[in-house]
Amino acid sequence: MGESVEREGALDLLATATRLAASGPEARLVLRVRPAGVAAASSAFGVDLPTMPCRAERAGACAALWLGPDEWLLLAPAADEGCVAAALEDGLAGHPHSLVTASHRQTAVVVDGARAAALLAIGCPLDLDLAAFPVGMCTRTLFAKAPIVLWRQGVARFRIEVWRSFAPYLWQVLDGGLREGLAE
Amino acid sequence: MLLIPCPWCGLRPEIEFSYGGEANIARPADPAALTDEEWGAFLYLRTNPKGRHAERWRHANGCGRFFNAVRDTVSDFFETTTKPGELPPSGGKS
Amino acid sequence: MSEAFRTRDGGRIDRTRPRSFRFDGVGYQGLAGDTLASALLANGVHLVGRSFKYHRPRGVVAAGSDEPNALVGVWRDEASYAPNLRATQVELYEGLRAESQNRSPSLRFDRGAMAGLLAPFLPAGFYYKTFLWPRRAWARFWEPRIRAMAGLGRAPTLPDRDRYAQTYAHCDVLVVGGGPAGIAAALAAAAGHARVILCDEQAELGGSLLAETEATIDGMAAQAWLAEALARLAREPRVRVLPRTTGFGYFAHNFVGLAERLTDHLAEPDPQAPRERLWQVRAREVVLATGALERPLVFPENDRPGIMLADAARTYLRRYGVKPGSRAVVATAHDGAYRAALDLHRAGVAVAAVADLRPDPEGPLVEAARAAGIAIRPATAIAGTKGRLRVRSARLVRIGAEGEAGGGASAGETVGCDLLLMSGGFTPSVHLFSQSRGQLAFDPVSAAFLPARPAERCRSAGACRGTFGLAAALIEGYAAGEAASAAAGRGGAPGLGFAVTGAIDTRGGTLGATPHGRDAARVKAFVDFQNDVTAKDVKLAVREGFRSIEHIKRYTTTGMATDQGKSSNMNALAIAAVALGRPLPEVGLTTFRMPYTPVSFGAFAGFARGELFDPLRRTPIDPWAEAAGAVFEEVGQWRRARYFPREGEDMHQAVGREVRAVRQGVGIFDGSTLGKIEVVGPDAAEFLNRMYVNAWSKLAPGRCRYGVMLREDGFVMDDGVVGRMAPDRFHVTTTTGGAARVLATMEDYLQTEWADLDVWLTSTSEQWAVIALQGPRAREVLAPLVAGADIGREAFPHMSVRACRVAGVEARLFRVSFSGELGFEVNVPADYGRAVWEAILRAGRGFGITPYGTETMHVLRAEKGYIIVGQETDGTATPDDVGLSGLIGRTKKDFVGARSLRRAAMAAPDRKQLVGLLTEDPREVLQEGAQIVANPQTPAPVPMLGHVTSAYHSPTLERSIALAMVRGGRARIGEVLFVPMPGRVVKVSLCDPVFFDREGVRLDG
Amino acid sequence: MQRFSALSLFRQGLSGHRGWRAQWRSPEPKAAYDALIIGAGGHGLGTAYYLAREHGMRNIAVLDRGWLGGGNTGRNTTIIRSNYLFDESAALYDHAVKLWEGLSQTLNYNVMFSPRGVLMLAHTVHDVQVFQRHIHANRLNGVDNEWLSAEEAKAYCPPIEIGRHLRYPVIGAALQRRGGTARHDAVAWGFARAADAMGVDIIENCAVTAIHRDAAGAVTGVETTRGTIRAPKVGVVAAGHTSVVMAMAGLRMPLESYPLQALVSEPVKPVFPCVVMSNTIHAYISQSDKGELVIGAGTDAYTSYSQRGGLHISSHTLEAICELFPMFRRMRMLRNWGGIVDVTPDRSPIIAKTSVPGLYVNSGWGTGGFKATPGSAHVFAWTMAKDEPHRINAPFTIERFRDGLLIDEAAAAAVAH
Ligand SMILES: Cc1cc2nc3c(=O)[nH]c(=O)nc-3n(C[C@H](O)[C@H](O)[C@H](O)COP(=O)(O)OP(=O)(O)OC[C@H]3O[C@@H](n4cnc5c(N)ncnc54)[C@H](O)[C@@H]3O)c2cc1C
Ligand SMILES: NC(=O)c1ccc[n+]([C@@H]2O[C@H](COP(=O)([O-])OP(=O)(O)OC[C@H]3O[C@@H](n4cnc5c(N)ncnc54)[C@H](O)[C@@H]3O)[C@@H](O)[C@H]2O)c1
Ligand SMILES: Cc1cc2nc3c(=O)[nH]c(=O)nc-3n(C[C@H](O)[C@H](O)[C@H](O)COP(=O)(O)O)c2cc1C
Ligand SMILES: [Zn+2]
Repeated sequence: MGESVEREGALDLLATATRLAASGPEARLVLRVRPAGVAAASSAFGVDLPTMPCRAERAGACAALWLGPDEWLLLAPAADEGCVAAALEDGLAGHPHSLVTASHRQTAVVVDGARAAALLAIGCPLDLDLAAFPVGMCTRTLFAKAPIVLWRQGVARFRIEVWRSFAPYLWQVLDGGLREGLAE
Repeated sequence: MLLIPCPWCGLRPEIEFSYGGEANIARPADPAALTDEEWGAFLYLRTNPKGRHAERWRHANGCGRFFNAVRDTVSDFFETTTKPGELPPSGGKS
Repeated sequence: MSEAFRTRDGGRIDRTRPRSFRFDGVGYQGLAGDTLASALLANGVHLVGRSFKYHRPRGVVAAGSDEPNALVGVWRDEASYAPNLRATQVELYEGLRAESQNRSPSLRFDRGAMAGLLAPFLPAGFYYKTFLWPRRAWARFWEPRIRAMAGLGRAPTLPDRDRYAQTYAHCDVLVVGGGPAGIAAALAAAAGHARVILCDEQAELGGSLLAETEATIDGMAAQAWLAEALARLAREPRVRVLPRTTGFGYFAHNFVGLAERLTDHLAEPDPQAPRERLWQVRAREVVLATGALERPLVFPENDRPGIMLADAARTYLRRYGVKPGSRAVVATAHDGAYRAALDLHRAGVAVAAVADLRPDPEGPLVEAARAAGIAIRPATAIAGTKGRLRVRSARLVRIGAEGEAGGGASAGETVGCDLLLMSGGFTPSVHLFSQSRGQLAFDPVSAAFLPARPAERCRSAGACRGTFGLAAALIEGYAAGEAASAAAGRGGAPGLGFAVTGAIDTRGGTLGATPHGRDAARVKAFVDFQNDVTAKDVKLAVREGFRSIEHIKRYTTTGMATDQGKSSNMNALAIAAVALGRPLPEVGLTTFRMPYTPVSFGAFAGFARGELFDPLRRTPIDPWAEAAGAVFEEVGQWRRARYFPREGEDMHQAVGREVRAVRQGVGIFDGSTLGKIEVVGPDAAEFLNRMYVNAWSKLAPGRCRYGVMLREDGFVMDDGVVGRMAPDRFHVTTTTGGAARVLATMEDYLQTEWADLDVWLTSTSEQWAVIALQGPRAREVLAPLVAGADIGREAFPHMSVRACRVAGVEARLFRVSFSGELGFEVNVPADYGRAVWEAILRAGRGFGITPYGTETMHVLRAEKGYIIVGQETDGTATPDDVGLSGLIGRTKKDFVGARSLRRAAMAAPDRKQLVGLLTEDPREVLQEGAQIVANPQTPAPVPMLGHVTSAYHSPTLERSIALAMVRGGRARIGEVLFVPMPGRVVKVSLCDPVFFDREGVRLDG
Repeated sequence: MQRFSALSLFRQGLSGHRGWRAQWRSPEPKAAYDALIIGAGGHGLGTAYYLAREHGMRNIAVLDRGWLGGGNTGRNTTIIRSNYLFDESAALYDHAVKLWEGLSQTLNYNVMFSPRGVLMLAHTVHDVQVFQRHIHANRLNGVDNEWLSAEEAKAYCPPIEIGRHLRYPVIGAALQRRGGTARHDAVAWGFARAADAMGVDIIENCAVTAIHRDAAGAVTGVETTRGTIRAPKVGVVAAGHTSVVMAMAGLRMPLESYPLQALVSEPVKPVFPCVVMSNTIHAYISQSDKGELVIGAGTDAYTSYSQRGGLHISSHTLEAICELFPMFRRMRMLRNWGGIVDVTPDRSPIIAKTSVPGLYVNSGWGTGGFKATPGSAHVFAWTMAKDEPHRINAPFTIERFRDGLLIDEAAAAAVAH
């Protein structure tokens, strides 16, 4: 009993390519709460939960992504999963809510580089122009046939959250797009 | 691919949405009180109009919310979209 | 071969870069910058193809994508064979190989031309009138022959290796068409700092400017202006210019499809580079600047090689430096042809005559032609032409005051020529505008349909709007670009004027068949060249009662060829209008549809091929299964291990071994694909009460229950175990295939019917890896790995759930069974799935732990009579039908589907019900899907009582078993029925669907 | 009626085809008829034909808002088969196939019925179970349908790629040899001409705008863009527009109208010997006599009368086509179009009397009614003439939805092309 087992991510088996990177393990929590609980959740989590649609807030190593009017994806360092969850449950004690751990449900791919938006455009139907999709914007959307959460972290840096079983597909499409771009 | 105004997220491409059929068909509060005829109508009868259509969409690959819209089924242009609870211009229940 | 018809200088070809190529096996030389068509013409080759129906010899007619005749097959190797390409669009590269089509054995001697001899008996729609007898002759004899005659090129026979790319794009202003109007529009929008995409289907942008050698714009030669304008656009970071890119489809809400050709023009493309790219553009505003297409004239024998559009001839001369002949006759009703005549004349081509349909042509170009000594014949039409494989002469006849041509076969003057140019005027290219559902209006002055009321946010400019003058097109284009930019919320730069000199406005045009004075029933005056539709075919259709232009199109097939009637539709319409005796605008156009020109299937498919056709979803344990040699099956997008054969085992043997292992020892199974939904909130139980047939309120935390969910119409939709983790938290499982559907349905009810409930749904399907451990020794294997919970028989009975640690990892441990044995399902966070799996395997080594797959899982559950939704049920089964009415919460008033179950038909005694079947011969495994009847002797249609839903060899019972849905089945248990198979009948007896351990004692093990 | 034959074609050829007469008249509507049919698609025209021929009702008219055959009859992928699962459907569609087999001769119009075989591909274990169930049920119903291994399927249709490397490999197929295609336009025209010859008035450009009823609620006639027309019986056969027309009689229908697209490639020499359908990956393809590959796409997600659909729908279809037939990637789309299909909750049609006396409806054919044209018309004519359903269409009522007696081919087989 108590033998220790290793954690491995959905993308561990894939080779890395330039400008595509699989991000390491992270804590992910899906929080559902009505507007009355937002303030309490914000202070419990230490990040102001954005109430403006499709925006992400960051504080330190944590981030809160608006996914819906009563739905946030909370990101935190992997090691903090338990204490973050506990703090939120405490802080939200008076408010009906749902907090569900999804750390392993999805994984993240970071697309970084001058042509990041152009690369994403091969599968993402949204306008990724900086004016239409500014830094700090995040949303659920589709990448080709994979549902994703897309978050612009910098002018040329996007983070994609994707359910783990779709990750190889996403990766292959992006990788193919990269290679095509180089061949042209 | 239509461009659909989500009341929360703004104009977004159709493939992010799932269609929810005719709007304003509320599930009866007490189905047991309905005759077979009435229940059958609730389940299956649809207006299916040519022209203005009050309908439901869900921004399934976006904010995940259902909302109501009025669309012209001939031109496919949207007239309005409303959050649930907001009174749609057609005046019906949302 | 030498390029005998190449001019000494001029044109945009590169005379320093010769290109050799082969057409029908013969080697030729052309130049970089040529199209296949211009290179062939430079070599004096006019005969390039055969028509669709009569296999008539045909030559190049046009210079662009409107070409109806010069269709060729092009290939580098067989895998890259592409049929039906327009030679006018095929860019020449070193070593290009092309062949003509629809001919056998050769282009010059085509057996198919026999059809031409029979032509009098093959009018429009002849096939509807004959081949009726004998009855089977059509499909057996005639149809194959007609098919062999029809078709154009041949399809490729090997898989295409090329890649196809796709991208979405967004812009403020999309400009389709890069002629003067489109370029001006792009300049204006760029000046307003709009995001602009400008595309043109040709290799070079410029449109009509590419053949413009006289005009100046803002003091620069037109082509110099063009170069500068393009350079300016290239410097703009917010402007993207796409050559070789066709705007092919205009969809709702300003969504426009563009097809970009990337490598077809290269001699040695990089195999990694995509061949084509599909652009899906969402534009705030669209400017259409698609120009106009010249119309042929419809005169007798107007289809011989060497007969071409006047402006095309001019394009060949000016742009490609090719003289399309040595002695020309020009037939026209439009001033533009004079420009062509003059150009040819200056280039040394003899212009024998200009036959103008108009009684008194006038204007600067006419004067210039006259001054150049070109013979102009006003009020003159072409009554016929001669020449087998190339036009040899044309017969010119005068037209009388009534518009009728001088009669009699011998009347008129025969003029020898090897080139006949024709111009019936220009048809604005309103294809995309009309696709967008914009309304057209007929303009009697220009005798054209012009854009009238747009349906989308779009503007037309230039020749496509009937604005033909260069200066006017530039100004209009600029204004459109500016307005579009402003409408898109960008700046509108102040309007530019364009100073244009040397561009002469042209006028004129005619529609329909021209007079010829011959017996109309005997001459072939082609309207649609490719489909061999003649003026008399159109008239015949009208005579036969086809009054709608849509009927006429379909009966004659006019406009249905690969050029979609670009050059023919207006003429066909005019002929039909005359025959119908109705005004032309009233008869109207047929519907414009995408694509503007044909687009490769590959471009639509893009990267979605092979593995990327659809995401292949694998579980965290999948790599282990693969390494262990599992055989997989597809379940939705997932792949699941079906069984794990050992050396030399087939499925039957492997499954037998796996089943026995579970029944006698312990088996391990990857259940990770199961759908999981975390239902959380104070109203969670209430919500589930409404969604499921079961009652949940009394389910204690730490316990779980098998739930069934119906559609509102009362039929089973999904099932799965639901565990209560806490008073306000449920762990719901669904079938693998039903996961998304169940969650969507729950969201629908929750958000739109019961929005007041405090409960939320979160998909956790992929959060948890699920490892099922089943068999009498399961507890012994698992117990040492578990921390934080007592999983003993009493402390953790069947249908319990606990949060604990397994192999050091936080877990949700279920005590459930889908095998009928003592069973556990270990849910661990997915990243640990494989490690925990391997830890359990290690722990189980001493117990003979055996991995098993879905096939074994199916056998195990069938032995126990457990249903699979989608196999026992097919969307028409109620809970009672599958023996699950006991699950329905007795005290519940309502749940989704409850009301539907109360309808009389849902309780009818002869509904199909779940039963077990045993064959007489225990070795006989029934076929799933086989039907069950009472009397196999009845002739068809045999009344069927039901069907076999599942059938397996049961290793446990050492005999075959089956589940079936049978009418009134429960009441028939014990009866003998029959399963008729091809050529034999299998006797079966009906039994209880639970074959093994009916009392369920093993579950409590 | 002027007979069509090789001989008449030859004779006319000698005289420059001057002697052909109109295939149908263009009559002015009369004030009253014994029966009216709304919708001159194949089903409506066929209904008129059988009413005249089998029930002696000749004082009847078919009204259409546009040109006859311009609805879904003129825009479908022409797949004909009868290997449906449920007894009710098999009986209906096979009735039609039997009529197709002699239709050219019956109508004296070559509708080019071509039993080239319809191959339905199985890609998953579940597909195999479903297809086997169909095959067994069909056999007992006297409907041909046989199982082929993947290799046999490839031998029957060589362009199919069956390799294991496919994302969804072909693991077998069901083949109905009597299935095939027919020329869509010819079906409408052939019925129109034959009905016209028996005196049926076919009135084009005549949209029905209202349905008149008497005090007792019974139908008395219709209002049209060309005036009032009286009739004691009205049959609505308006496909995508059925809800709109039925609303004129105050009835709501269990129907929704969706855009359905199809497309053709440029014509090529014969390469494709049969019809291939794959419900799992959504590909439907055959080759027409003129050489185009005729390809059926999917419906859009939303209801619409726009007669066009989204680009992503055709792309999705062509992905599937390229996956199964990778040598067709270089083939090109020549034309794409849309129709409006009326879809019932169970994907089976409604051929029935209604609650309004004198009003009959034939609708809900959705994505798959072309194949049923002669059979549907035949039993609907019976229903209208006798005011009671024919044995074959008796189960296809509107009331089945109220009662839950669905004929759910969709649930049983995914789609119903
Ligand atoms: C793209 C596509 C592919 C298809 N593929 C197949 C296939 O492969 N196999 C198959 O079996 N089926 C197929 N179908 C379905 C098939 O086309 C239809 O089920 C069938 O043609 C319906 O015939 P119909 O005569 O009922 O309707 P239609 O041919 O649509 O006729 C209805 C007529 O009613 C008229 N009408 C409507 N409203 C009024 C009014 N108010 N007043 C007067 N007239 C009116 C319309 O103008 C129309 O002409 C397909 C359909 C589409 C759109
Ligand atoms: N009556 C006449 O004399 C006459 C007729 C036609 C053109 N013109 C000349 O044409 C000019 C008008 O300029 P314009 O810009 O309107 O037309 P244009 O013909 O110069 O340019 C149109 C351009 O659009 C492109 N195009 C068309 N459809 C397309 C599509 N679907 N996708 C991508 N590209 C497409 C063509 O390749 C072409 O380059 C004037 O200079 C005028 O002199 C005159
Ligand atoms: C089986 C079939 C084959 C067709 N073949 C062609 C064709 O070869 N060329 C063509 O232009 N259109 C073809 N069409 C499409 C019609 O031109 C037209 O698009 C269709 O009837 C719908 O009408 P609409 O586009 O006018 O709305 C075909 C249609 C069908 C149903
Ligand atoms: Zn949204």
